[in-house]
Order: sequence, then C-alpha cells, then structure tokens
Amino acid sequence: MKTLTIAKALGQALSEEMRENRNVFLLGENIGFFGGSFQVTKGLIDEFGVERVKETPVSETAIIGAAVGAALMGLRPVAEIMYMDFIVCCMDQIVNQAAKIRFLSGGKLNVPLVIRTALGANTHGAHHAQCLEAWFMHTPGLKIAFPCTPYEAKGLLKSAIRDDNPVVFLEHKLLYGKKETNLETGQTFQRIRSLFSVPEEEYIVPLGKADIKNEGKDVTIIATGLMVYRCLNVAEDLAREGIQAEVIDLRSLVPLDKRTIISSVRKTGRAVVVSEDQVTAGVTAEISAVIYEEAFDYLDAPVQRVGALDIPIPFSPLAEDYTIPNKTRIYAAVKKCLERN
Amino acid sequence: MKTLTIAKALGQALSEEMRENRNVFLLGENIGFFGGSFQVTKGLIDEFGVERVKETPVSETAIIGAAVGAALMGLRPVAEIMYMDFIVCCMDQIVNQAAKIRFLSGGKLNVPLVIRTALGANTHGAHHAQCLEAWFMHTPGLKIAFPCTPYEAKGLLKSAIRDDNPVVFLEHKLLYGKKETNLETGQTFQRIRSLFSVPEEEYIVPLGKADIKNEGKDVTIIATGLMVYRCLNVAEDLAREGIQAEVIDLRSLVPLDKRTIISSVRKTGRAVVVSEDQVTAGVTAEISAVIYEEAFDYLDAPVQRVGALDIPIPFSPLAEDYTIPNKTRIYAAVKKCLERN
Amino acid sequence: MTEATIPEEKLQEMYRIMYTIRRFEEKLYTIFLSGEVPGTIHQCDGQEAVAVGVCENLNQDDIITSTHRGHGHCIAKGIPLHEALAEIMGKKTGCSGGVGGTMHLYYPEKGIYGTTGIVGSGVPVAVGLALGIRYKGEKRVVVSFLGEGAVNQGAVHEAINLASVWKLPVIFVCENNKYAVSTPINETSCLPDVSERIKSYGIPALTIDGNNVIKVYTVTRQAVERARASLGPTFIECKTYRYKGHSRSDPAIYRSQEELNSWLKKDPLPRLRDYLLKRKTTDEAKLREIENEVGLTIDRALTFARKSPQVNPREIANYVFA
Amino acid sequence: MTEATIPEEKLQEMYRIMYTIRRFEEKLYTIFLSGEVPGTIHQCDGQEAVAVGVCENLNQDDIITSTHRGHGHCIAKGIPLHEALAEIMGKKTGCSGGVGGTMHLYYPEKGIYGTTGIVGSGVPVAVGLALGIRYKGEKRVVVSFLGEGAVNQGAVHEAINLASVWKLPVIFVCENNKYAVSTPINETSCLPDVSERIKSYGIPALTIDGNNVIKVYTVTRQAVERARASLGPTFIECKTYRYKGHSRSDPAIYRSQEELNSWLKKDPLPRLRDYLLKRKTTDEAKLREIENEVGLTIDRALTFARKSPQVNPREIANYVFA
Ligand SMILES: Cc1ncc(C[n+]2csc(CCOP(=O)(O)OP(=O)(O)O)c2C)c(N)n1
Ligand SMILES: Cc1ncc(C[n+]2csc(CCOP(=O)(O)OP(=O)(O)O)c2C)c(N)n1
Ligand SMILES: [Mg+2]
Ligand SMILES: [Mg+2]
Repeated sequence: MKTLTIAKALGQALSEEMRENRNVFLLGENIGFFGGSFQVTKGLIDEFGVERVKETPVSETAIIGAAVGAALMGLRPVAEIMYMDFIVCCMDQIVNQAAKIRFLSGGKLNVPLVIRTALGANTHGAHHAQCLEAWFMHTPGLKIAFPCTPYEAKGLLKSAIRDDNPVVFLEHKLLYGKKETNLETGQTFQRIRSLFSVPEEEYIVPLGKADIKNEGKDVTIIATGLMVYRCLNVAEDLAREGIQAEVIDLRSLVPLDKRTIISSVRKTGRAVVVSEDQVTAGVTAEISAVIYEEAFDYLDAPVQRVGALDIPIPFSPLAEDYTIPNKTRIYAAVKKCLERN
Repeated sequence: MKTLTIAKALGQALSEEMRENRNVFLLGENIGFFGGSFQVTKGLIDEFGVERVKETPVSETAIIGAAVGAALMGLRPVAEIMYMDFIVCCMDQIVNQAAKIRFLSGGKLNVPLVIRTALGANTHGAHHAQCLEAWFMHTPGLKIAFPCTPYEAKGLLKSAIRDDNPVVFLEHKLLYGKKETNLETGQTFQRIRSLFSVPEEEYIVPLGKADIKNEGKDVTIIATGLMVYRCLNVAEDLAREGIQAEVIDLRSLVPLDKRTIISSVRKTGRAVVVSEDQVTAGVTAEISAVIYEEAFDYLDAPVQRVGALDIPIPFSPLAEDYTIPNKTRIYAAVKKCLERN
Repeated sequence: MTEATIPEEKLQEMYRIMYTIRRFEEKLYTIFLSGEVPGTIHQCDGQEAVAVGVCENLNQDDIITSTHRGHGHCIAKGIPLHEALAEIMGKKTGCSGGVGGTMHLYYPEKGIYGTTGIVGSGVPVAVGLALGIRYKGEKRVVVSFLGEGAVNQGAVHEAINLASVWKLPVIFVCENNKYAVSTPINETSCLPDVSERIKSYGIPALTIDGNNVIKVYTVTRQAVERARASLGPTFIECKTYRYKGHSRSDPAIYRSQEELNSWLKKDPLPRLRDYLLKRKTTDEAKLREIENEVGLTIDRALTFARKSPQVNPREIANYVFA
Repeated sequence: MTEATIPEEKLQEMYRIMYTIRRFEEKLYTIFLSGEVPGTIHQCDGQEAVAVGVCENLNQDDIITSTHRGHGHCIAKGIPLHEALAEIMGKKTGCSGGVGGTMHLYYPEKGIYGTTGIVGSGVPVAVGLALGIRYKGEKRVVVSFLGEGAVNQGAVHEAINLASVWKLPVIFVCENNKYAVSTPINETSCLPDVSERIKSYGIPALTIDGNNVIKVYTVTRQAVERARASLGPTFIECKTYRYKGHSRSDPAIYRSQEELNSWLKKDPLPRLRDYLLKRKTTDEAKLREIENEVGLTIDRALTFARKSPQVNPREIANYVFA
C-alpha cells in the first residue's frame, strides 16, 4: 500500500491498462512530453511512445471523432479534454456519435471510449470552471464516473477503460494533487483517508456503485467530487452537535446507484443533495427527483438541494466561493432539513 | 381575428418586428427564397431583402457567432438552427459566449439574440428528434420560450425579439402546421382553440408567464409544446371519469413561472410533469424538484414524471411512439398520482 | 490504371450497381409516396457514379462513412438491399433493427460505418477509423463521403487536418452537387472548387467529373493506393448533381429546368451504358439481363421488407448499452 | 504607407505602448508570484509588436476580439491599466467588476470585445461584430486576434469562411508563436505557414515578421484600408514568440534555451528602440522619459488595484440578465 495523489493514481491506471491491453491508447492536447495540464499522463510517452500517447492539435471535435472511430475499430481510446468547459466544443461527436452509435446500429457496434476531463472551479473564471455532468446524465448512452480519492480514481478509471460503452470520466481540479497528509482530520474522514492508499495488487472499482463515506442515521448527504470533502467537513461539525450524518459519495452518475441512496434515505428520512453544478436542471434536480420517487413515504422533510448559484462561475475568489456550495451553505441546508419533525 | 398555423404566426411575428425595428434581422440555413425547412421565413426575403434575411452556409457555429457579434453591436439577430439536434454543433457559442458575455462584462454588454430551433420527434430518427432544452435551463444567462399555439407563438416570439437577453425559442415540428380545424374537440380544448386565432392588433405574450390551458381541482398536469395537447387529451378522458385535471402550459422554461405551478399544486395536492425530453436530468426533474421544494406540505402523492425513455429516439414509428410520452403513459401516470389518498 | 485496362467484368459490375442504386431510389420514391416510408429520404439519383466509382476500388473490409444522402454509398459498399429497405421502412429486420432509419444505416460486416443525420459528422469518425487501422497495422483504407455543404462545418476541417498531420489512410470524397438544400455553393464559398479549400491541408486535393464513373474509379484507385502505402489522405471532389429535391418534401424550385436538363444530359448511367455498347464487348442483351436481374432483386427486397414485422418497442432499450 | 513615412510621434507612441505591455507583464509576473493574482495568467511578453503594430492602425471605435493571451491586445487598444489590473486581480473596480478575470476582459468603451478562455471562440464573435458594422453602414473595422493553435478549431474555419463570403470588414491577426501550450506547430499542421491554410478562403493571407512592429503596422494598415473600403477580410500571420511559459504554471521545458535565445535576439522592444535612436529623431533621454512615465503609470495602476475593494458576491447575480 502506498499513498498517492489522484493525478498519480490516474497515471497508474492508465499505464497498467496500457500494459495489459495493447488496444488502449491515449489522445489529447499536450498529453505527451508535457504530461497533460494536470500531469496525469506524465511519463507515459516514455514508456509507450508517440503512437500510444498521441498529442493532438487544439481540435476537440477531431479528438473525440478520432476516438469514436478508433473505438469502432475495436481499440480502447482514452481521450483527454483538458477542461470540461472545452467539451462544449465537441458535444456533437459525444452526444450524436459516441452516445448513439450502439443504439443506432441496433446494438451491433460498441464504442468503448473514455473521455477524461477536468472540472470544477479553481479561480480561473467562467471558461475554466464548469461542471456540465448533468448534460451527459441527460444523454442516453453515456456512463459517467466521478471519483474523489486516489484509490477510487484508479479503480474507476480501470473500469471505465474496460467498459464497452463511452464513459465520461470526471476529475476535479482541486483534488488532483490532494495529499493524505493535508487532509482534514477527524472521525468522518476515516474512510476517505484510507482511500488515499493504493495497493500494489490489481483491483477495480465498479461503475455504478456509490460509496458511503461516513455512516450516520440522522440525515443523508449525497455528493460527488470535491463536494464529498465539504460534506464530510459539515458532518464533522454536525457530529460535534450530536447529529450523525450519512455521507454518500455517488462515484458514478450513470449508472446511478439508486439502491444505496434510497436505502440510506429510508433509514434517515432526510436528504440533502450537494453538487457543484448549477442548481437548475442540474445533478441535484435528478437525484432529488429520484429520492422522492422512491422514498416519498419515508421523508420527514423536503430534500434540500445545494448546488452552484444559477450564474456563470465568477472569477473573484470571494465571489467564486459564494457561488459554489461551501461549508456554510451545506451546513445551513442540512440544518434546514433537520428542522422539521 | 384570423386563425393561423404556428408557422404563419411566427412568420408574422418576424415580419412585424422587422418592420418595426430595423435592427432586427434573420440568419440561418435556407431561410431565404426557400423559406426555411418549416416555411416560417417564407416570403420574408421578398419584403426585406438579402441583408435582413441572411442565408448562411451549413455552419451552425458561425451562425451563432455572427449573431452574438451582431447583437453586441446593438442589433437584434434572430438566428435559425434548423433542428435542435444541430444545436449540438454550436454549443460553445451559445453557452460560453451568448449566455455568459453579459455576466463576464460585469453587466456592461447585452446580447439581445433569439435562437429559433425546431424540436421534437417526427419519425426522422435520432438526429432529428432531440429535445435538449434541459441543457439550456442548466445554463445561466439564457431564457427559453416554448409556445404551443399560434397566438402564443407570435406573442412570445415578439417578446423574445424585444428581450435584451439571449432567448432560445423552441418550435415543435408537429405543431407548425397544426390547424384549428383538425384540433381535438371537447371542453378541455376550449382555451387552446381560442389561441389559434390571432388578432390584427399588436400584442405580445410575456416571457415567464405560464398559461392554464384547462382548469381543474383534482390534479395538476404541467407540460410544454406538443405534450400540452396530449395532456389535454388525457384531461378529456379524465373529465369523463369525473376527474378535473388542471393543465398548465409552461410556455417559458426560463424564467419559470413558479407561482402558477405552485399555486395550482397547492390547490390540487397532486402533480404530474410531462415533457418530451428524456426523463433523467431533464425538464421533469427540475420542475418536480421545484414542486417539492415549494409545495411539499401540500402534496398528497409523489409527483409523477413523464418524459421520453432514457434511450435515443428510435426511427420506427411504433418505437418512437413508445419512447416519447403518449396518451397511455400520461394517463397511467395521472392515475398513479391519483391512486393515493 | 487507365480506362483501357479496366476489365470488362468490372465495368459490367459498375453498371449493375449504378443501375441498382437508380432503381432502388426510384422504388423508394414510389413507396414513399404510397406512405410506406416513415419520415423522409434524401435521394441520390444522378450521383451514382461517385458511389460506385469509389467503392469499386474497395475491399469488403475497407470502410466507408456516409452522409444523409447515403443509399448509394451503402449499396455500392455491399449493404444487402433487403436489410437496407427494411431499415428505411422502420422494420425489425432492418440492418439496425428498425431504430436507425435512412440516416443511420450501419453495416459493419461490409465496412459500412454509418450514414448520419448531422452534416459533416461522419468525417471525424472516418479519421478515427483510419487511425484505428493504422494503429493495428492493417492495410485497410477508409473513404469518407461528404457533400460540398458539409465543407462549411468546422468538424470537417478539424478532421481533415488531423488526417493530414497523422498521414492516415483515409480518402475524403466530396460530392459537390452544387446545393446544400436550396443554397448554391457560390453563396457559401468564395472559391468554386472545394478542392481548392482543402489543398490548404497539404494533401492532394482534386476536382473531377463525378458523373464519369471511369474517371471516378481511376482517380480513386490512385488515392487508395496512396493510402494503402501509408502516404496519407487524398481529397477528391466529384462534381455531380442530384435529380430530385433535397429530401422528399422539397420540390427543388430553386433550380432551373435548364440546369436540371443540362445535368440529365450528363446522366452517368446512359453514359456508362453507351460506353459499354460502343466497346462492343457487352451487348444490349447482356445489359438487359443485368437490368432485369436488378429489378427482380429489388422487388424481392421490397417483398421481404414489406412482410417484415414491426419493431418490438420493448426490445430496443437493450441497444443503448453494451 | 511605408516605413519612412510613419510620423515620429507615431513611432514613439508605439514604443511607449510596447514598453507598457512589457512592464505590465513583468509587474504581473511579480505580483503573481507574491500571491496577489488568483488563478493563472497567460503572458505575452515577446509578442508586443503584434498587438501594437496592429492596434495603432485602429480608431477608438474600431473593435478587437482577443484570446487568452490578451493583455497586450487590450493595452494596445486602450484599456485603462488600473481597471485591467484590478480585473486580473479579481477586484470590484476591475473593468468587469472582478467577475471576469484575465480571460474575460471587456472594455466596449474602447472597442474591446473580450479576451476569452475558449481557444478560437473570439473569431466567430468578431465576424458577427463586423457583420453588425456593415449592417449599420458604418466604416469601423474589427480585428480578431488568434493564436496559431486556434487555427485547428473548426469554429475558426466556419467564421473565416463566412467573413470571406460576406466580405466583412474584419482582419484576422494570427500570432504564430510556434506553440500551443507545449505542442509545436509542426506536430499539428502539415504546412509551416498558417497563412497557406487560410488562402483557401479566397482572401489575402500573408505571413510576416511579427517582431518587427513597423512591418506589422504597415501591413495591417493595408488590411484596414481594404476592410474600410468594403473589400473584405485579410488574414495576417505574425511570426513571433512568447518569452514565458504558456501560463504561470508552465516552466516551458519543451523549448530549448537556444531557441529562446534566438528569439530574444529578435526582441521587438530593443529593435524599435535602436531604430528610433539610429534615426536620431528620438534621443535616449526622450526614451528614458517615456520609460519612466510608463513605470509610474503602472505603479499607480497597481496601487489603485491593490487598494480596491473585493467583489461583493451579493451583487453579481444582477450581471446575468439585462
Ligand atoms: C449540422 C447540420 N446542419 C444542418 C443540417 C440540415 N441539412 C441536412 S442536409 C443539408 C445540406 C447538406 O448539403 P451537402 O453537404 O452539400 O449535401 P447534399 O444534401 O447536397 O448531398 C443540411 C443543411 C444537418 N443535417 N446537420
Ligand atoms: C477550446 C479550447 N481547447 C483547449 C484549450 C486549452 N488551451 C488554452 S491556450 C491553448 C493553446 C493555444 O495555442 P495558440 O492558439 O497558439 O495560442 P498561444 O497560447 O500560443 O498564444 C490551449 C490548448 C482552451 N482554452 N480552449
Ligand atoms: Mg450538396
Ligand atoms: Mg501559439
């Protein structure tokens, strides 16, 4: 067991899968010698060469198109779209080609393709901050993974690469370099701390399985990515007040692990859904709709949605913090949810 | 008063606004002599000439970019994207430019721009059928209008053109040519029938106001576009059973008329949300989340969501009908909603 | 290979397939009018020489990507007519199980990787297919068909550039039929020849008479050889014309009768027919035989498609995910 | 206009602005390291001659769209330094109220319609601005800056084609600094000159020394005249080099020291400085005076930005809708 950063864990997943299966290759901008904007592919070109670590022009549409075609030929491309904001430039190839070809060929063709992309606000302004996963949840034919620890990042990426469907793989910018050593401490971080260690042995984390990052009986908090940390922080505060919050990390948005969500909410009777994307028609809308549909009679209070305000992500760090869900807002939402008897 | 089709009513709105304001102009594919794929712009080039009815190459990104720039210069472009499926090719200009420029300029710049586009399934297959309005609801900075009758189509398009913000204007393919004379008959269609007549005098329909297409006290059915008709059909059947369904036509998705929705649901205690887009993370998710948030204590049953199945829209007419919400499915959802005491 | 050296059987085969496409489109037209085809169709009659001249150079395991106007390409690449017809009619026995339709014809068994409803969107996919071929060290080639209108899609430029930089085994075949729906090319481009626009990618790009099947065949042959020899992509612009409107709802009143007539004079079918007869190696009887056979095959295909069951909606959700 | 006929004051003004950009970028570098700048910055030192040579041909009501590497363009077009600095530091007094940042600088009062975070995305907007100008019958022109990497974005091709077909008053100025982040142009294009790729749109497209401000100035002048005379767009590729890494987190180890040195020798600032001194119409004292003034202005701007209040998050929601 070794503690790693997410960036390194992802790099390991890539290199192991590439060693294992010659059909796996990478393509994207600056992923070669440069190692990618977040250094995930650092060093891979040395081991695998330019044919398997393919540096591309700034052409997102061509990147995804190339990946789709290669996948149709039986390869397993892992395409990197540097920031999720740039995915907006290649929606057609993702939505109308990658996601639909299997269906449109009557199930004859598979498109085993991974699109890795970095998301989340980190004070770079509105074109480098967007969380657009709701668009892809709304697109039949795509799977979506979103890890928040090194162990899960590695295990999920391996699953994504081995999956025979297109998978959008989300990597939060503020988590790439997160270290076990600068983790928030306390009870509620126990499980997450353990997930900073990655075993030597081969393992995978399946798509479609949520993970309970903290057990509790009073309220269910559902989150993804960076928000999992913020929710655990809130859970820590709540614990001091004697409130036991269950924090569920979805890990995959498609397939969605409704079982884990619903059985938790049936237990606690209360749910808060936290996601970094804008509230309206976002991830929190879908998750809360699912909860109502399957646990209506168990709910003691309305589900609280906590997401980014419905504005573009502002540059000013103060304003950014105000816009995306912070501890204060999450805490307030939980309290509101607990208010009612 | 004259009865019109939606296609004609839209054409009237365009020509009246163009006469009224020299800054209004049109651009898009085949909108000139050809009159547009759905004949909405038919004849306009004769009156307004090629500089105001600008035919473009098959370049959706350039179309929207050109419209954004022209809007920044104080003009009021009305861009046509032939099918909403093709909007997937120009998401960047819409989402990262049109929707964000006002915000990113600190409120200095306006982008008064209308994007007209045709949506909805009409047995053309998966690339000519998509309803992607949820993506735009999720994008701060855009307004969204979606009329279902000629009167409202004309009035809303005029409002959209006069609005100082980018407006995505949705036109359902199966409604363009709908005639008052082949309308379903019966009580519940009374209001809608009246909306096939368009007065000679100038009027607008404001963005952000829903319309109650049928009043009722037993259950609230919320819908848009073609689905309004299907819901009224269901309401007709329900009426025969003595059940009075209130059918709300949202007309705008952004701004959303929460007031009308919530006060109806508070009255009926039951809500069914119907939209042609796929269920997961779609319009129905957001609307039902809003209802729970603001009318939780008034609900006698969980909100029912009825949307397209989470698959691409199939070509076979039988399969298409099975995929998007039809009368049977809507009826079943209402009954399910009414089941509980 | 020059015109003279094309074997007789090859020429007859080209005629057979061109004739098949023409009859297929005509049959479709009829059954569309009788209400048997849902949605719409984009017909390619008039453009048969491109599809056939190109695909006759391809092996079964070579690959094409097509457009919305793709029946000809698919037939030339060997799609079974009955499965194509059934698909276009939305039947369960269609090559995509009836869920695709005319704009989503896939037939991987014959290297057909899709007609598409999004203009230009097949081109990036084609480049990816070619990348896959190269990656696997195979000698197959990809042909990506596109219209002259599609050249205004950014996606096409990104893709051609990538193919150029990576020297991929792909051939872009542009059917310049002058119109994108109703819009003539001179309103959307400053240069009359599309190939001029594509030279800017540093690849061979040429313009030829797309109604001359022999020309199309021989020019494509060189491009295919180039691609198989790992020398990179070629762009071939074929000037041609569609006889019908853009889609079934288009009466094509934006074109003059003269223009149509002038192209009817260049009809690729009689051109090849006359050529064959003039060479005297094929006689009228032989051609009639081919024509009759084609007619029968199409009738059989139609009978099959008509008799085929409807799609069972309950089964199609399985197609979404592997 | 030739080199010889550029008035002395114009040359001094060009020097002043180029020097301003250089000092601005240097100051930013320092305060970035001291933690006063959130996020990142893309610096343009080394490329000043392009921004200045181009914008010195523009009137206040002419328009530019810029890139992620846009400080120089905005300064050359007249953005008030204190508002630019405050914006880049995320302060309320910034030109976008602190919500934009370095990649979203707008200053419509001076015709600045945005730096942008999406590579290539300013180009379609620029074409629209030019369309607006033509529609209104005005004589203004638009300059759209883009990097050589941006030429691989489909959006750019769609937009340039549209400008070409519609003969719009827009000039595309491509700063070819050889790299897109770490990727050299020879890995992403088969042709060494970007202008070769753009000739395919039937518009004048040329490649010049982008570190020679006089050359940039005179060539742009012709393009501006052409545009004002409604003769359509021009594409100007300026070969240049950025001294710093792509953004603040990039040590630029993909470039050799020699390469950097060879470009430092072509530094546009000393080149213009020496030229001015050689002509003897400007003396060292005058230049020192300019330099001192610039230094003071930047210091004042920085003091302003530092003292400025933070954004009040509660106010910014008003920016979303008119
Ligand atoms: C991205 C996109 N934009 C617009 C359309 C509508 N459309 C379908 S075919 C067509 C014209 C295409 O012209 P061309 O590429 O020349 O092909 P042709 O129809 O002439 O064969 C258009 C605009 C589309 N299907 N996809
Ligand atoms: C659509 C998009 N893709 C990728 C990026 C990431 N990115 C930012 S700048 C850049 C390189 C741009 O190169 P170039 O156009 O030559 O401009 P330069 O940085 O050299 O000035 C890239 C890839 C982006 N911002 N937008
Ligand atoms: Mg055409
Ligand atoms: Mg560059």
